[in-house]
Amino acid sequence: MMLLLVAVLALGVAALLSGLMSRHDRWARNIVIAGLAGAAIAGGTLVWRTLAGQGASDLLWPWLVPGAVFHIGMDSLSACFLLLVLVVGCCAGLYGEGYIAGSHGHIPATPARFFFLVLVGAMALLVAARNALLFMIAWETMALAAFGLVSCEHGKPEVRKAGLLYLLCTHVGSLCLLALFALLGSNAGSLEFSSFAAAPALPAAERAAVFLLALVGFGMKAGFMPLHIWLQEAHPAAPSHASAAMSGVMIEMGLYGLLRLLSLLGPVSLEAAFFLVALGLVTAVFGITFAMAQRDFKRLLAYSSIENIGIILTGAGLGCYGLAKHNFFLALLGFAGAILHTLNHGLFKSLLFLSAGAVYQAVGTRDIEACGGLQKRMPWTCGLMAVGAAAICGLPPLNGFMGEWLIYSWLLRPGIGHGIFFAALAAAALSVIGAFAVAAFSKCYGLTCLGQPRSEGARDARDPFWIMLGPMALLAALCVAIGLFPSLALHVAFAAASDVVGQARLTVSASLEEWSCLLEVIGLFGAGVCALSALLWLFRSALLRRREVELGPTWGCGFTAPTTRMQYTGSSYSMPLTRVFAAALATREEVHPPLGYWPGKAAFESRTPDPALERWLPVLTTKFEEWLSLPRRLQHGRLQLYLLYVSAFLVIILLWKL
Amino acid sequence: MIYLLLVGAPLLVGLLALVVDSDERRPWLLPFGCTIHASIVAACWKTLPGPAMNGWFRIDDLGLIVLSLASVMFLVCSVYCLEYLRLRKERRNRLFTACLSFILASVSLVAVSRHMGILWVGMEAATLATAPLVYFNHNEKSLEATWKYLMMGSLGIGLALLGTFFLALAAIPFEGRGDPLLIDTLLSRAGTLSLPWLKGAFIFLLVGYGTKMGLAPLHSWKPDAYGESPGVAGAILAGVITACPFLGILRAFQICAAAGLSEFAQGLLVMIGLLSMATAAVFIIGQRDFKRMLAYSSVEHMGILALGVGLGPAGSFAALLHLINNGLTKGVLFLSAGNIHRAFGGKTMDHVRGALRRAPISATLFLLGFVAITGSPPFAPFVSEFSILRAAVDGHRFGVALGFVGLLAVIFIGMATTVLSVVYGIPPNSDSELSAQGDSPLMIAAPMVFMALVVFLGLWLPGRLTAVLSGAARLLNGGAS
Amino acid sequence: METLKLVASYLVMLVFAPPVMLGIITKTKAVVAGRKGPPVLQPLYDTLKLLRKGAVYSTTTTWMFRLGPVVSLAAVLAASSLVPLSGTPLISFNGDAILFVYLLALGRFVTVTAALDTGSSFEGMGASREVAFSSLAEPALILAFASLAYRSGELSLARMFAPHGGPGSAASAVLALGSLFVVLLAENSRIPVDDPNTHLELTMIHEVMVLDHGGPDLAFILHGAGLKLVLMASLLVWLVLPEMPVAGRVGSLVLGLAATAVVIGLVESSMARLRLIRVPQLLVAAICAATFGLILTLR
Amino acid sequence: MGQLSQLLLAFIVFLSLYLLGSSSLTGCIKIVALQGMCLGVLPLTVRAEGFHPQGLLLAAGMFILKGFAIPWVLLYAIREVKIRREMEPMIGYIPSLLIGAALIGVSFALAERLPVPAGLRTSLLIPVSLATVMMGMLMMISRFKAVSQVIGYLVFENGVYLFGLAIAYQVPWIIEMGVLLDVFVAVFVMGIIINHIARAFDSISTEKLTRLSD
Repeated sequence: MMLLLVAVLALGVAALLSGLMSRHDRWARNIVIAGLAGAAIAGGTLVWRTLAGQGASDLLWPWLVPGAVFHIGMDSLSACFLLLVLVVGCCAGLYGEGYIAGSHGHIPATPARFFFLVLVGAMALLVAARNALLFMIAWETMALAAFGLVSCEHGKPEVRKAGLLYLLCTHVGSLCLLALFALLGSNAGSLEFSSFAAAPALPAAERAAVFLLALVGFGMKAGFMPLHIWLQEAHPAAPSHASAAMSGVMIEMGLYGLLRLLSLLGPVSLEAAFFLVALGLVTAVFGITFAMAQRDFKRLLAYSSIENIGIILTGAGLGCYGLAKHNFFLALLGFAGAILHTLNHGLFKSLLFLSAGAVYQAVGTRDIEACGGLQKRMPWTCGLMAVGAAAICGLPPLNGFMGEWLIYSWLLRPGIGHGIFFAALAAAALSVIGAFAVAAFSKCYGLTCLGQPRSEGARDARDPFWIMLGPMALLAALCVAIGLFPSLALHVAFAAASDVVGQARLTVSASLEEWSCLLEVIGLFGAGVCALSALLWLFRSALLRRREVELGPTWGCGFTAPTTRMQYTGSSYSMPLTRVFAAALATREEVHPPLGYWPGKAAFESRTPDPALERWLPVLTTKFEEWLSLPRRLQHGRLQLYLLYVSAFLVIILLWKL
Repeated sequence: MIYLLLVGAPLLVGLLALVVDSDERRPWLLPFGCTIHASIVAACWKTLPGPAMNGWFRIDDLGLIVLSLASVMFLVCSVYCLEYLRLRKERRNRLFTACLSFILASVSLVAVSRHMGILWVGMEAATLATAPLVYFNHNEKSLEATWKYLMMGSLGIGLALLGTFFLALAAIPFEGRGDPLLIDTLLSRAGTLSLPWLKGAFIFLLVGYGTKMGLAPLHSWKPDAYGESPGVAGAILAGVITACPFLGILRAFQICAAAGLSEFAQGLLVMIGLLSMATAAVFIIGQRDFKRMLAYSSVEHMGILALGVGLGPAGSFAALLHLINNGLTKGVLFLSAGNIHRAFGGKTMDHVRGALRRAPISATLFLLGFVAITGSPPFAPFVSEFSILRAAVDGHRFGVALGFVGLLAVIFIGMATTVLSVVYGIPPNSDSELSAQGDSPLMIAAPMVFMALVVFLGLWLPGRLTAVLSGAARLLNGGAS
Repeated sequence: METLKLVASYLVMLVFAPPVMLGIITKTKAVVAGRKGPPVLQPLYDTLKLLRKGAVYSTTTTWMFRLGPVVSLAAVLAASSLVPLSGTPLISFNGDAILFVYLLALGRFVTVTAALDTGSSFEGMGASREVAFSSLAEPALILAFASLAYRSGELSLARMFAPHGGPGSAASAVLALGSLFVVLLAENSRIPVDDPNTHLELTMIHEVMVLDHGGPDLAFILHGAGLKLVLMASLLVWLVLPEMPVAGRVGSLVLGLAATAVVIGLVESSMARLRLIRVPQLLVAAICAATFGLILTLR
Repeated sequence: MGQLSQLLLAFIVFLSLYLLGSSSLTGCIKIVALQGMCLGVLPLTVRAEGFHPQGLLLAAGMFILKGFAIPWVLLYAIREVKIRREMEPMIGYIPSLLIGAALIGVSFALAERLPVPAGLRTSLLIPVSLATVMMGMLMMISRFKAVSQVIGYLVFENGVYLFGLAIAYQVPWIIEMGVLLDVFVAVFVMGIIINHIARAFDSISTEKLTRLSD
């Protein structure tokens, strides 16, 4: 358990030192790298030991804060998430050094480094916390560090807006969590997680309250629709390595919280489980639909995070269904799917954000319509982005498919989903989500990296240095590795899921064997696809060796003077689908069609605002403002009336109470 | 003897300040006097002195808390004053310096007195001594603020006096035998008090001292006074001078609890507490003047204090802890706000943007203080506010808990909007000739010390302090002193 | 020995079934139109000719463009191993249906990106239509699979697409069949969704995506497309066709495929291409049919 | 001597009513001085056991401070103000008189609710003091001129002091003196502030003092 403390301390000390060393950039960089490395080693050992079954005993120190005990522990669930934190944290941190250097002072180095390390450290502590107060402290530190990262470039108004929005959302969430823990604590008599588990069951009303509070508190962080409003604003605003960490790990912490709570409080009701599944699907469909419609590729990625969170939540909901039915096998499968997808999402989403960041830095814009032709100019970045895009679409030879396949099997495999109607519908929804993901990410990758450059910036873009490429490559390698040899990841996921379900390892292992076999078969399939492609590639090159291979312009279908501006744009690419969902998307379009016989300049501008943020929320806020304007008149500056308030209040109380 | 020192030492320093005739050297009296005072208080912590002057003076746990808070706040603020008064050469600082010392003296008097009459006298003295601080800037606005402060303060203090007399009348039944305003007498004979008069007394004391404390709807003077006085005065007002009337209310509550009226008193306190939070929320939303915003935040936290005491033993403990936390955090906020105010020469969002660029450290402290005061871990106010929430939930007062959390959320939204737009962004007219003024060493050292204390108390509550706090909480809820 | 025979027959099917099936379709259309039409093996000849040709690559393109045809063919080949092409599939496990769907998706992804790699606005247009329509076709496919899986009690193509008896299953099977047939038309860009041998780029979907491909690449793509058609068609066949005593499993499959080809030909010659706006409606109709079939299954 | 105290109390109420009705500032100051003197005499008449030295001392201090010192401060404060009349108060004179009358009724009603403390020769003390307190508040609320507000505060204070008489024999006289001193200092400070207001706005009307608001 000391190992965890070492890891956290390494990060914290590195954070402080890098803050003090702000004058000497190279020192600060080395400190950051050293801190990350130390944390990786210590934490990695701990994770390894825990997953190997030789878990360390809890660390329990008295703490002179009312209700608090410094109590940290490690089980497979924690270890699983700690693994994610460390991998993504270290990759993003390393990349960040290159990114900060490459931003030429746009990104203030000191806060970016400091807050990033604090963020990682807080998350590492969070997953180990076994006391509500400690949990909350870690949680809030994480949230505030993320806020610091989001508002790094606070010179830009949109960044300020995003930072404010994020801060408000996260604080409202934290308040819900405080209420939640107060409720549980009053029932259990202490703020220890163990005592929550031991406490007598709450009355129905309070149970419902706990469920709602947890859903809002954790959901605000995870970004369940419609609590996602901060997400698509904050992720583009933050520096890319930060958004990678936030989107790859931090929002998953919301799910960790839910799972932890489940492991403590036991099964939820059947209705609640159905609700969770429905919420997950709605979130996912919403997220991917809006992802398709975006022009800013970091916004697109943010929306796709919402989608993936939705998928994970669906898995968790299925697990809850199993718990509610007291069918541990079902529960195990659902949670395992959710956790496996969480791991995968952490990997490929951070990979995508990192490559997107590299593109942003090279091209100088996040607008898909202004990119293009980058694959010739920055081949490494674009190649890695292609891997990420394929993975996030859940395409077989890569890791994205595994978690989704588990969830599909839950839903469709007879004897598991019990042929429940909602299961089949959910499967259909999942398939829609998958297909839309292909649409969205063929757009994100294809139109950003392929074709011809649409802007000056894109024309002379270059690949970044190894310090940025290395972490991306590592993440991509992990994606492929899990895709080809999934059984190890599956074991981790099952171990974690067994902690959620509360089943002993033995009962797990029986079902685990079958599933790991199946997944290995799928992994072999992926390998087979790769092998076949290799063969065909050789065959093709063998054929072409003896023939002449010429180069020429792309065939313009008879049009003689094509320009790069005439390429198909992102908006037009996603148009056939966005048209279908026009009512839901409510894309704002500004059209100046060419008029007259000799048309002058024509223009087309489209933007898809977030409905929750820009359509539903304002309704509430304006109402609220109207309310407030009335009592505000009371502070009008007339002393006489102030005195009148005092005496009137006095008289009222006298008449009322005396 | 020690009481004489506690009250007399600052008093003498103040008189000395009136005599000394050099604006450069005079301010140095402040840290001097405060150090003496602090050392005496430290001695009190070592051994709690017994009663003196036929029981009129004695320090119990409640008094000790207020006394120590005042001592610490004054010690740090006096260091700040050195630099501040050096920068404000154009003003004579005779009255300012003297009044600060007088305030310390009268606050100590309030803290150590066991006699409601003496307590009142000290309170009135503190009120009057504060007026020159508010009027320090000598412009029309500060004049208006001072006038309002004086009138409302006097009305409140007068009502408090009426309440005190009511208390004495409630004690008529044990005619002749002992001083009817001596707290110990009242407590020991609480059973025989005549309840109607006692109720009346509590109501008058609550409204009277509540006006001084700034509970809604009695708070109207607060934004003006806090907004127009210099930052250091704001810190003293919000941190120390609110604590005295709160002590007065606590004394009254103590007697009510002993007489078996705790239900009645708690009901009133919870009501007025929630009302204050709601009022603060209304005015904090969309507040463009960050010093007025701090004033309303102070209203909010006075409400939280009242609410906490209204929630029984656990709540009282949390409230007393919050008294300390709020004082220290307000110290950070007002001092850093004062620096920002001076760095920009304005205190509304129209003039002040991007403080992080012009006065980086002060702005950072301001931001941190905001995060702390709104109850985010790992800062001290989080602990106390969470404990109050727990107290509410433990007592199954779910409505109260809901209101508490909801209002906290609304207030956070309001404050965040203002604070962030002050701290972040790009300064309006980027001529940084002022920026030198923004962060001068002593003037950021003081709020830094407060910040350190806030973080420390948030992560580690010393055992002795916990003991004192719980002792005070026991006193409040009918325990023997 | 058994496995050897199995693999051999598989290879035969993989190589010959696609061109033959395409040939039969064109032949049928020609006959209905009263023409003689090209020989049935013409597609095979084309493929072989293409394999012997050189290639012209656009200067815009990158390795993605060259990778596209290869991987898409590989994906379809891999998927084919799950389908009982020669009576029994090479590989079959519980849940391979999902794998099948996603392998097709992989093929689509690489084809689309390869098309985008050329930077030609026409191919971009085709790509966008492809992803749009297939993302409406996929739920129909999954729903149909779902009802079949529940009916057969296992989520593997081999079991799902074996003739079943049982009450209510006939109706649901018919509905599943209908939706699958629509999906087949859409996925393989046949009329009424797309017209494989139109020559107006603005209206094409699949063909326009491969405008720039030539030589072996084009051969791969064409063969892959044909194989995809064969796979889905054979699924349909196994769904409806009882095993024929005389022909054995393989024979009956071959006959069934021929029949399907004829049917497709008839459909193509009997109706015209839909307007692109109308296509989603057709697919949504397919989804509804599949859902209804599912309800019937679960009843 | 009960009769005398009754008379004095009645006179005090009458004076406060008169204050509510009068407009001339200097007049008001003189009236309030008179009220202060009455207060000074009153303790000698109210208590059963009559004189004792500290009582005399208090009375003397009372008489001097409230009767001469405080009025002098106020007059000093407004010496350089031209307009010496409260032109149009927020609540007119007639209405404020009526309200005053109503307040007297209310205070008697309130006093009914409270048990009369033993040892008082007259039961009039408490209702009268309450009434005076309320009328003082009313005056603070209803007047615009800063000075009239201070006068209102003084009336209010007098009411509170009256109340204090009810327990004067129990509260140590030092504290009484402290209270008295505090009140004096308060008025002194107010006087200074009024003086500043008069210089800053060259009028002592508080209507200009409404700039700070939300």
